[in-house]
Amino acid sequence: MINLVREPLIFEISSPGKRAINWPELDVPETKGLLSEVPIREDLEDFPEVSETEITRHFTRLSQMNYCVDFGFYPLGSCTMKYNPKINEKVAAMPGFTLVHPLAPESLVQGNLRIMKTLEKLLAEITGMDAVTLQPAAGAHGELTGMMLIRAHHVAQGHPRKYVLVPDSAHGTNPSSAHICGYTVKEIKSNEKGTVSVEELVKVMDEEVAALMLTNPNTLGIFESDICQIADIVHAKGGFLYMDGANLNALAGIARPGEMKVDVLHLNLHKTFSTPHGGGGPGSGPVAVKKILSPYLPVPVIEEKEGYYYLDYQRPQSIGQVRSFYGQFLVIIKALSYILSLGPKGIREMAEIAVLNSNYLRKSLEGIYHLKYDTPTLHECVFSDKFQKEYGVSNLDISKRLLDYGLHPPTMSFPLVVHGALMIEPTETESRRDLDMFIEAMKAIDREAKENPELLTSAPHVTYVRRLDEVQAARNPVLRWEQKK
Amino acid sequence: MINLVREPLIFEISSPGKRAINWPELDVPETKGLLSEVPIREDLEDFPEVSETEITRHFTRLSQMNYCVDFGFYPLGSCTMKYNPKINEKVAAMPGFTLVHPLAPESLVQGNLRIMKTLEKLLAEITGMDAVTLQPAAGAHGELTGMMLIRAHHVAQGHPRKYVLVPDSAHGTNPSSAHICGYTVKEIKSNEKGTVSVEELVKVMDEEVAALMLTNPNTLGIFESDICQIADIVHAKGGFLYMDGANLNALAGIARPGEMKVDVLHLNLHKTFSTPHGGGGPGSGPVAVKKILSPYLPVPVIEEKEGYYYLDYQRPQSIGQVRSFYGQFLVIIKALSYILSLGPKGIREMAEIAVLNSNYLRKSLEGIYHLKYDTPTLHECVFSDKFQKEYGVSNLDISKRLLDYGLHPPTMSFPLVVHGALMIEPTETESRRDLDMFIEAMKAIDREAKENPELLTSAPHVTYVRRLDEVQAARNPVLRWEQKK
Amino acid sequence: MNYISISDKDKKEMLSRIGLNSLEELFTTIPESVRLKRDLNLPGPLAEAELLEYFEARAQENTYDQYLSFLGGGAYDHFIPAVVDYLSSRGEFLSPYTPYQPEVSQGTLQAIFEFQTLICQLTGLDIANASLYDGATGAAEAVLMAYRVKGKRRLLIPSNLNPQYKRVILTYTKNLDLEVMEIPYDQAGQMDKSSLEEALKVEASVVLIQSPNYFGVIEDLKTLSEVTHRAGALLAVVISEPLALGLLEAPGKLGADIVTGEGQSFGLPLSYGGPYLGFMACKKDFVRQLPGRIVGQTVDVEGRRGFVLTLSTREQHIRREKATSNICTNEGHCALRATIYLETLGRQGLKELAWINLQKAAYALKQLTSIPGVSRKFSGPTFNEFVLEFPENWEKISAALKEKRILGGLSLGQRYPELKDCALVTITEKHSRDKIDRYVDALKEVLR
Amino acid sequence: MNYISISDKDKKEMLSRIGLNSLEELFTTIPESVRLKRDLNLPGPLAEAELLEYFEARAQENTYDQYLSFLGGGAYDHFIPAVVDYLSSRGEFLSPYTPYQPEVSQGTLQAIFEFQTLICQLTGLDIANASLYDGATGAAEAVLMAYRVKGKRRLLIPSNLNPQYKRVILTYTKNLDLEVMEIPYDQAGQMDKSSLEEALKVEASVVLIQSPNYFGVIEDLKTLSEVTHRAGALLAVVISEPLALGLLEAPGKLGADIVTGEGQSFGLPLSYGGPYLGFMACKKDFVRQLPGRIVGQTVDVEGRRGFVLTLSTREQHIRREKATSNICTNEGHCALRATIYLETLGRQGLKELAWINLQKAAYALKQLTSIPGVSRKFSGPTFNEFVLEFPENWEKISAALKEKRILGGLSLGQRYPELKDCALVTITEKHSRDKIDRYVDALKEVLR
Ligand SMILES: Cc1ncc(COP(=O)(O)O)c(C=O)c1O
Ligand SMILES: Cc1ncc(COP(=O)(O)O)c(C=O)c1O
Repeated sequence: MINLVREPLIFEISSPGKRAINWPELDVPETKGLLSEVPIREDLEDFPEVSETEITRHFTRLSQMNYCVDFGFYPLGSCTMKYNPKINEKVAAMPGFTLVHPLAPESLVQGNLRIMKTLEKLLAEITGMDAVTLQPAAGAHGELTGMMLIRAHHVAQGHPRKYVLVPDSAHGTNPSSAHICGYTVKEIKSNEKGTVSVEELVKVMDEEVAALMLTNPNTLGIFESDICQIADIVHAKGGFLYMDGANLNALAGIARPGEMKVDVLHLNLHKTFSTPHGGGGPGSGPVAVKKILSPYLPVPVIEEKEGYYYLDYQRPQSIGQVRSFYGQFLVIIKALSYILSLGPKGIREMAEIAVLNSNYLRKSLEGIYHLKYDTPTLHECVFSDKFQKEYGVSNLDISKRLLDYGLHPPTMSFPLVVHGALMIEPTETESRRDLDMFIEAMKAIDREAKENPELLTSAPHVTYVRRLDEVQAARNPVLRWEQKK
Repeated sequence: MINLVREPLIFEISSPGKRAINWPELDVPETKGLLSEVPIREDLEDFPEVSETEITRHFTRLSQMNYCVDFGFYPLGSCTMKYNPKINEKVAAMPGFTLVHPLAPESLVQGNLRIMKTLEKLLAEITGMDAVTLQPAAGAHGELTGMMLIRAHHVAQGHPRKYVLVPDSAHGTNPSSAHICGYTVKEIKSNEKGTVSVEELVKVMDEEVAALMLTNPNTLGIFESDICQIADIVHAKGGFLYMDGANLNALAGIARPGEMKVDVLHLNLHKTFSTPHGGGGPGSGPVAVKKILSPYLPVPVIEEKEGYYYLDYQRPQSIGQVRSFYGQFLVIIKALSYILSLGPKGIREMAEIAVLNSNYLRKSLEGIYHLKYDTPTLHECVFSDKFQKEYGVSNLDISKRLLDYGLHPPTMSFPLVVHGALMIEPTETESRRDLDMFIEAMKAIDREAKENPELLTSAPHVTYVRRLDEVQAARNPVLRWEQKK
Repeated sequence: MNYISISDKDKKEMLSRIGLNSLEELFTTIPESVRLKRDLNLPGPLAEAELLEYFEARAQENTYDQYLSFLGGGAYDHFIPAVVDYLSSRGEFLSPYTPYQPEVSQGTLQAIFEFQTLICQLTGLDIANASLYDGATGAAEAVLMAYRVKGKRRLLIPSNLNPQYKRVILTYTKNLDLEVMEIPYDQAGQMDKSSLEEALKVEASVVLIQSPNYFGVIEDLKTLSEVTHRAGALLAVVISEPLALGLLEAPGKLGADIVTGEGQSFGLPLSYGGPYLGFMACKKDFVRQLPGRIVGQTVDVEGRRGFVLTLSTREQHIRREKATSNICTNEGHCALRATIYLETLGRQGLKELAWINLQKAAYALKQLTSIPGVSRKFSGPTFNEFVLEFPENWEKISAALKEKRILGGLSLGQRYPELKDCALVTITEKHSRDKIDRYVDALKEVLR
Repeated sequence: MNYISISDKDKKEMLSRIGLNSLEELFTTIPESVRLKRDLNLPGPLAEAELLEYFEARAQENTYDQYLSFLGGGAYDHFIPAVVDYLSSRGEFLSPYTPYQPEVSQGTLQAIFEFQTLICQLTGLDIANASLYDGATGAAEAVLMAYRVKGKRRLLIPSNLNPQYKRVILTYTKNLDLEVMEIPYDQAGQMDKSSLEEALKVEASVVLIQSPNYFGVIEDLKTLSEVTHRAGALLAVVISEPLALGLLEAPGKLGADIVTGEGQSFGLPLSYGGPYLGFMACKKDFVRQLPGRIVGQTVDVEGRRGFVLTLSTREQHIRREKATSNICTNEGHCALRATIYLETLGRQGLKELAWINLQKAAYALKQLTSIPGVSRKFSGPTFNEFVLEFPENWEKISAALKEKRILGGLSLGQRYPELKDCALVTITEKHSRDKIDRYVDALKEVLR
């Protein structure tokens, strides 16, 4: 329906005197003269005034302008855009969870604490690690927390060290998190297989290096087969191996980071464990550690004694708190629900089918789109626009054209090691029919690139808006609505 | 999004072995040999097999193909397509209501009984009638129930009578309901003002006429100003005045059928009282009666004694039961919630604004579209395509063209007294902006009719499907999917 | 909440465009004498927070949820997958009208087309309508339809028919000069065949059978169909627990001409009796007599598949008093819920669920009848409900069980005086073994 | 529920297309040595019905709902209109990723653009970002941002800052060679001005103020702003109860350069602490230093308005370690909820709600302090929470109230030993007069 109608901003619909909410009459005597010494707002001028009817229509229409997993295939690489089961939303919305104040006495929130402790334990088992904190609010926040744990250990050893190694294929949050933790980032180049070069690592690893941040499988979808050796090299110099666990969907039930000698990793519940991404969050980025780092975990730590759960703030070596309270509680519920619904066999199947789907796509598009690395891949694969570039068509054009086919494009912004990347992650929830539709669309677009490149460079054609001018947006920023005077 | 993708039938997505639900393991010992003497289904062949992912996508996509009140203006005449408040959905979904078995002992369902009794009382007050039954499942069902009450009374008097009078402008359910109640329908012609002709009524009214079924305001939106006189004429011959209350939105808080000497009427909760129509139901069609007809009300009747509510089946004169149990309980909750949220002033305002909006539309389109009757109207008005017919354009074409403007068309199928009708009912929940958008579209379409009639006769152009072949559908009925052999 | 989108300023400007000075003047066609001169005597307005409180208080007054319930008899407490509520509550499904404009209603129309297909698959018949009000009105519509087809004033219904359905049939037929005759049940709890044969010696339009019937007993449809058809009547089957169709042979395959029933089991909460979902299917030949809306497949001007309401010359908005039924608004959204439910369960899930119900009921039956004095009343095969006979009047036992917060079953004594010591006990997948055992233990205590 | 859409047949065919024989072979790049040779030791699988039971059991273990609670201090129990849950739970809002493809993400983008506008309107500043994790990380990001602007290693924070926020600031700054100094509060419960002036004699990047502060007291922002700006530092204001902005002058108008805070009050349930919503606004000049995503307006090739993520050269996916923050996934859906909530309340509703909170808290304060021995601790003006002083250690009183199923307020003694006889009491619109009176009565009994 939506293509037909241009939806204004709510402020443009607003008119004085309309309202969407009524409050009960004040049931206490009014006190006069309150706030008389305080500067008071004259008015909430230009704040919207609309009816509930208008609110509902506005957001119903806005919603219909969004592509989403509930609508279709969403192969955004590295984002693990799997289906979000509805039962998880239902349990997370139970008033017994949503109405609880975070500072309620522990004795009144045993259910919540048990949920969190249970998820910690299950994540520890899935990752093969010793302890878990659920506090971080998203993946990058988990990275920062993880790096802080590493730093805290080094500090405890007398010296925080200076550098953190990050492969050139890493997600941008890795260097950024290391930086915010006070480290200088040293990039290490990928080798011709698309993985970390052990030789190079040996060269740069020394006692000023606090850690190596490794993504595994890496952002090319390739498993870092030398990981144990890599860990040994890092450990030999007293460094830590940090693993970006955003790609755990490829490994869960198959292999455990703990057994790969990883010291600390974060998980993205909003990826691997199917909590909805919400158009940009909330996420949840638990951090799992080996024993050596557990004294530094953020407070409070959830403890259990004879079936009674409590929050332990008495952790003298703790890095402190990285956010208010205990974590993204409702997201935690959804992730736990997901894991329980799958069980051990289901978790393994999730990884198997994710990898199967990805390899099926890869096989089907090989030769048509360029694959820089022919190393086998797991849950995702990264093509490039090299073949299509000959016709003046970029990964951006291919992506925009996919929109005309009613499909969501792959990731383009990274990994930086592949120029013109098309990073495709189908996930296990996709059907063969959806995979085939995507394959057919990609093939058709390749043909179009040859026959009618203009069709691609001017795409999309049938979306609510056509290609948007991002340069103008940045050059001449309009970041809020303002009343025309 | 939806325009881009053709959504198959679920059966076409199905493939063997997929599933969207798991059941817990059987927790009792299995009994062998059950049903051994009974013919057992070999298989649920061709029943769908899909995952929850596929279910969600299928219905998300299907939903987006629907125009709806949550999306926009829906001026379908006689249908009172007002906004459906979300709080009503929330209260109706409370487990304390949804999980209750209808045959639960009365003592355990006092809340439910109180809700029903309360709504009965409020509807009696709004209509000015003496008693109400909530049992009927929709408007037509209410009509049938009402006619049965009338018949029961006549039977009790010794003679059921033979005829029921129905004006030619009435909704089709009126004659049909009278017929199913065993009556022969006599149509009475509208006069030049669009109302029932008192003279004609006098002519046909006699002691074989059981009742007159009158819609007020009638389906032209015109108030039957002679209603008291009409009632007197009918009553004088021992007949009853039945009022189709589907248009109560024009009267609530303004005037009461009870005071118009109406003997029995039905209400459409799914119209006047804002319960969502659900794409075709459930509705709810309570019937309100004067004392004379209350002995015949369907059983059970909800009674109250000293704050205790109970179901009374001991009503020897009752017509019996017209459906299972007590009515559309969840719909009843929503209607009660709506009435309570409005209060007396709000109910009146609802009628006032509904009539204001309708008159604003009428005034704005007068002269551009033909108005057969210039009698003042209340909550709706009926234009026709007479002017546009000159250019070969019908009400159907105008309606289909409105779809291209992202708007829902008016009612066309009745009243039969206006050829090429465009029956417009805006309701009170619409904003001036929405009314103006509709007015502008109607004006633009009138211009298009003159300048480019083909644009209309071939409309719609931008919907998910274009004009559908209804003749083929009826001539060559395909009423279910079947596996291609 | 506040739903009015017209501000005071709008009001003034709009009135002035119309040429009026006040809202009052909009109503001048209503005679003074009938105009209300006072405010309605209604409570409210309640703010949204107050509404919530009001309904929470009412829900609290319902104490049913504190009882372990074994009630069924036409309304069944089945598990509803979250996806059913989630998807069906989308505004695009809740807030449109009947799909009169097919080009912008393909969602509703395609869903109903799928619903019709599912009903055909379950019933084993050719065509199905888009829904009726409920099982009881479905039964009434079925016998009226058979009458339209056959023209005989005699309609045979079973005495083991759900009493609600029977009452509604009587209400509907009373004014139409029809004769409704009841066929008794036998020791198996099934329709008594010799009585039926006897009754059919006089021509009738239809024999209505409920299966599983009100006693939970599965009828011998094949034999009844032969008897019925031999006498030239139609066989109409009504079903109040259609979950049984996950296991039982489709009635259409056993000879039914019309199958109707209550779809509440398919994803509709109990909701104290409504809204529920009537469904109806029949043989192709009777399509012109089928009541209610029907969705059909067609093509648009570009040849693309689409769906429309069709065969509407059966309906009142075209045919007025000559319509097959007066039904207009039906139970569209309930049919949508049933569609999502059935497609979610799918081929495996529905079969499994039916099997689980069967097994649990068998377990409960065994455990309960192992209590001295408690026995199975009827010998016929059952699905998920059954009639038990107790050593004394059920009302007394029922009251004692209620003291223990158990609702042990439905009384039959009022409608069937011969069954005053009996109760109808219903088991679904929601009854864990533990719950069944609690019932057994409580009953033992009560009977001690 | 079951989410896998690949059947066994699909599996086989797909493997064969890939040229493999088994799923195992897909994982050959993983060295044998690290492959898991056993099943994970996890519970489950649980069927959907079992999951529901599991979480219902956990919810039952929470007994918080049996208590009348006056807890606040950074998390507030406000009424959430039904429309907020209804609309925000639509799949189109829940299930997309960050809007990297603007042409098919206009819904999310436009909603965030509206969110940014609302935050600017509330804070009185020029620009706002698309959200941060929560109020505490917002406070940390604010002081780091000020440091990027000003370059002075000294950061001044108030001792009446929410303790959670303080802890997070310390965690974030610890590794960055920054000096965080605490400014004490005065008798009014406000930041002590002379201490601030004294502290500002050494150059600092920022003075952070919480208002209303952790004691519920509204700070004198105007004066603090003058003091701060005179010393060349930036004024950053953090707010944990932004509902107060419905009544209080916008901090931006009183001199704040940066305003950040916790948006939980705006339509997010308490949810035991998360997900919540950090927001941040600042003056236009600092836009390049603002952390987090920003949505901007632009046009498409046909000149139609549209929205995109913009100014991303501040962000890690472009700038990697040189980004203004490492934040990537933020709290988009929470921001959407806040947007729906604020637009539903609108100009009147928000003002009224703030006024109701103010009035109810004033009533509670008056009633509670009318009890002998109970007094108001600080003289500064408050909004909807305040600190009370009791005749003995609060922990004792608190425990006695808990016996009566009342959670009377938050202890302050641990963080502020001088306030061990004090508690922070919070009132919202959800506290009916009756509930407040119940607290008063209970307290009277306890103190008797
Ligand atoms: C590989 C990788 N690491 C880290 C992140 C950061 O996670 P988040 O966006 O939850 O902060 C992402 C996601 O964007 C990612 O793909
Ligand atoms: C005037 C009038 N009467 C009766 C009805 C029948 O109501 P329902 O569709 O609820 O059966 C309608 C609605 O279609 C109507 O508009």
